[in-house]
Amino acid sequence: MERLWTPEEMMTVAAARHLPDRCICFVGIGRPGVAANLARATHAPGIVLVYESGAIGAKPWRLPLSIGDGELAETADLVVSVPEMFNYWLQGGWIDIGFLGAAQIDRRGRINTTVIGDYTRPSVRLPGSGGAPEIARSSRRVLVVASHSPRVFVDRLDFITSGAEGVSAVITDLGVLDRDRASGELVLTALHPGVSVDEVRAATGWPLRVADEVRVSAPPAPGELEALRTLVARREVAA
Amino acid sequence: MERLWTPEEMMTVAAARHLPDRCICFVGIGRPGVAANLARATHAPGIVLVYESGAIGAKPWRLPLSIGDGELAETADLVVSVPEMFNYWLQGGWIDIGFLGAAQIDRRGRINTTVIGDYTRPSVRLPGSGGAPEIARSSRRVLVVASHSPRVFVDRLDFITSGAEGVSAVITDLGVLDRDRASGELVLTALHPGVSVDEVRAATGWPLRVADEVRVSAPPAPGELEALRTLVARREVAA
Amino acid sequence: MAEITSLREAVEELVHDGDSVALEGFTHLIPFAAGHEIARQGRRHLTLVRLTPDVILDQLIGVGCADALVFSWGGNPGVGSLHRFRDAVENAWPLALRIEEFSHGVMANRFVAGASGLPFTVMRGDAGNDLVRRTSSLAPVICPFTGERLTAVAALRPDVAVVHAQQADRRGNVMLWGITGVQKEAVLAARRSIVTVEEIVDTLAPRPNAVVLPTWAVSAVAVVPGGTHPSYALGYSVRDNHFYRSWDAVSRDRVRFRAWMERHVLGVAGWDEYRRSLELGVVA
Amino acid sequence: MAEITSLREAVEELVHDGDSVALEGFTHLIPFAAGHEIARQGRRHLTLVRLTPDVILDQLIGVGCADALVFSWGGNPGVGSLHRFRDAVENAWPLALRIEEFSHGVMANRFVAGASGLPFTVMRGDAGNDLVRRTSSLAPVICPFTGERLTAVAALRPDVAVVHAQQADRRGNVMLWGITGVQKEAVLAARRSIVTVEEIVDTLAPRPNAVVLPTWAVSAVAVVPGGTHPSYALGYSVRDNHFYRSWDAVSRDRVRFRAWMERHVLGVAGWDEYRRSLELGVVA
Repeated sequence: MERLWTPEEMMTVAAARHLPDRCICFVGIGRPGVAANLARATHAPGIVLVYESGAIGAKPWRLPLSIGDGELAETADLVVSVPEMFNYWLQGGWIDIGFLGAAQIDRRGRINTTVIGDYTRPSVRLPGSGGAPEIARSSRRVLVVASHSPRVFVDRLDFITSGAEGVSAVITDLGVLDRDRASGELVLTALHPGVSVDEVRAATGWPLRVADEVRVSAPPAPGELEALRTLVARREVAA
Repeated sequence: MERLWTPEEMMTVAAARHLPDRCICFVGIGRPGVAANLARATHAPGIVLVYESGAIGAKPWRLPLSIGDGELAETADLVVSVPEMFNYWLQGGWIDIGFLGAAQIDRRGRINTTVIGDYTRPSVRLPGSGGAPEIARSSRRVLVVASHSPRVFVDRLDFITSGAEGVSAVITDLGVLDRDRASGELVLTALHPGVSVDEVRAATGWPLRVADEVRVSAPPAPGELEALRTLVARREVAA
Repeated sequence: MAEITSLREAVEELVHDGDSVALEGFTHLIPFAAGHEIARQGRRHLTLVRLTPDVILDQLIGVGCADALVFSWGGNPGVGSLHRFRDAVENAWPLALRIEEFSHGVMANRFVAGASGLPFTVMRGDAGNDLVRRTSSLAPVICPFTGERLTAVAALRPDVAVVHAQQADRRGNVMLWGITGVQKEAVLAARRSIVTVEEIVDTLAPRPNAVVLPTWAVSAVAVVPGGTHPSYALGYSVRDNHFYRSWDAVSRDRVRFRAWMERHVLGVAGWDEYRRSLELGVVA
Repeated sequence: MAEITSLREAVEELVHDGDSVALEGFTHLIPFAAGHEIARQGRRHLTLVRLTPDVILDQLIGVGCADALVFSWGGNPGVGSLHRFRDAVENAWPLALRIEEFSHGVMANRFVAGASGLPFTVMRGDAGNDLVRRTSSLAPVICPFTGERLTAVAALRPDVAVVHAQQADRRGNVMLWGITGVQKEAVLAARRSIVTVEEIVDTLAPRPNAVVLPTWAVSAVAVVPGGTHPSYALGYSVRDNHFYRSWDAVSRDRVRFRAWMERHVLGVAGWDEYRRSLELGVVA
């Protein structure tokens, strides 16, 4: 059967579904912004999107290219300074879900967005931590959205940008990993339609544990796909 | 010769003269507000009045009864929160002159505005410190305006509300005491017209040191008196 | 999400005997109506928290709501003493009042630490000060970079914060403006919060110097127009300086104070009746 | 009192070789014109400070102005890498670049400590994080009240802060609004400051979400309309996302980057000529 959606779209839709309506969601830079705005456009019209630039309750019509686009401030319930954002709203404990991307992630759900290779002589210098360590530390739940490949899902991080408690769940283009409370390890709990456990194992840089019961994600509903494509098209047009 | 002004008026005028034009002046509660606004109405039109309620650069037309009157905010260059006022503007080191009142003051220029008598069983419970400890600590110079009497100028404070570096000068209804850098002691350096050294000594609760040369304050100029009385009258009318 | 409710229900539900209750508003926007409702409902053993106790805490202390007071400046601004506060401290009338007092900067930073989810924050301290000997909420801390000795101030996390704002929208988002004091910090530091507002509007039009509290950061919103009297709400009312001046005589005498409170606060049904009782001209 | 002057004179007078220079503006209001002027005047051995280096520091690093960078997120927002930053870190081209990096919250609080006249401030820390091992500006600190282990972050006090604002008045009071980032903290923490503005107005009309910097807290104000391009100034311009996208290709190649900088920045007389040079259509 021919699919009418891409794995990237499936990933974004699955990530969006993880965001309950009315939750307070701190939206990290990159992919999380697409999924969070898709949630707001579909099942979660009451979601509160919080951007590290200071916008709280932002309701952008188009996907912002940067997390500091003017539309975020103009549509927000309030705009605060960066120190206030990190001290009062994030560290103060108001965030339900911290939503992040990652360049590397390990089996304990720790994240690297700093360097590939040695820190002092990196083969690839990545952007660095941004707000991720604080988002990961202070949100009640932490979700990560990332493409599934052995380059990303590594046995050993080159650098721990954000460690400590780690993430609750990782949504990829192949399925969903949830962090097992007892072992603290990421475990495969859902496959996207048409993906096999072996495929996921092959794309994971450590011996991946698989849950006793693995769900299969519902494919993107027509409404979800349409909303996602509208969002993406608006970004392209506006740019 | 009959005087056309009261000792209280002389005190306020002398205090106002201590405020240079364009200085950044943190205005404590009570008497300092009258003198600071008199300075602004006379020789110091460019003085920047800072009130602990958050008003920076306030330009009230009438004397405010409280330091949080609406007119202070409405005429200010900026209004900030109380934490920002104390952290960024005061502790951050922007204040040239901190201007305070006092219930008791000792020879070292320390202040009590907390209790008369024992702390746990006070004979008089005073309002307490307010912002005075921070104003005294963080301003480049600290001025106090207070009525001269042995009840106020005491040998031993009942409570040290604001200690540490102490005040630079005290302007009273009898004259001016300046803090001697070497000894750290308040020394009589000026007498208001018609006041004798003995009068000041009698009104001071410790053996007062007198400077080698004691100036005599110029009496209030007609312009100063008129400006002061206009300010006070406006407060009465507005109340 | 804030519940939009009556002030009576908000106080019934959210303020309990024994709570620590911060009523904030720096001269401006003092939540008098909520204070009266707490008195009317007869709350006891409260720890009252407020930088400047003002007449509102004079009233609550005088009727015996409070066991303790955490504050930094307890006067009647521009007038003089708070006589009920003094009577409680000097003579334990009507009850002994434990006090814990600080400077304004310390109180503000105690709220900042609470709002920031921290157990403490740091300030420059004042070694030669007697205040530090009267509290366990200040302690020395050494800068690990410079070796300087600074002062650690313990976080304040009241059970309830009570503030007054000019407006809320229908979802319970709150906006206040003008002199905004430490209200944001008090609400964010507290476990629960009550906001009385002048009015509910369809949309909170952005305004200069406004503090917005999102509905999910507030427990309850109650509409009480003029609910700050004798304080004021910028854009809605002016400070009743005459009331503050006349409070001096009313509060100086225990019997007169009790009678005043009975007539205007304890014996009325609510805020509207308080305002009407004052119009009959009985303050001074 | 801020001096109202030309950008050239402000940079000549206030930015010296070897200075630490914070150029702030969180996506919004990035002071590109001032950055170009610093490059054009050939400043060397700077320690550049900025939460999000963005294209502006990519340019300054790429022409060799900087020995060191203090930052928290070094990417081209929404596009990808900053190639000049990467080339400096990965290959020491054109110069070796010492880096000191933090998270956004730490950087923000380092400015807060500086603005507050403190040597450090306190945050909740992250024990399992490699960042802490790469800096001497983070250290553990124990809460004297609870015994909790927290993180002390050292104050940042740059020699110069450079920001862009929408307006100044004739006395040099400055107002900016929209996303205000950490500009207030950066200016108050710095020893000197330069503010470029879109325009000078007679009166700064109060506005929602505005930050006002009084004239006595600013060293110099220079009028540079559009001086944030390709960033934006709310109410005056929109973000040039096309520029940010095309910067990827321009900056990827050393030769092309140098040529671009010569033509549009180093070889022009000032900001007006930069804008005109871009209109000739040479970005991508």
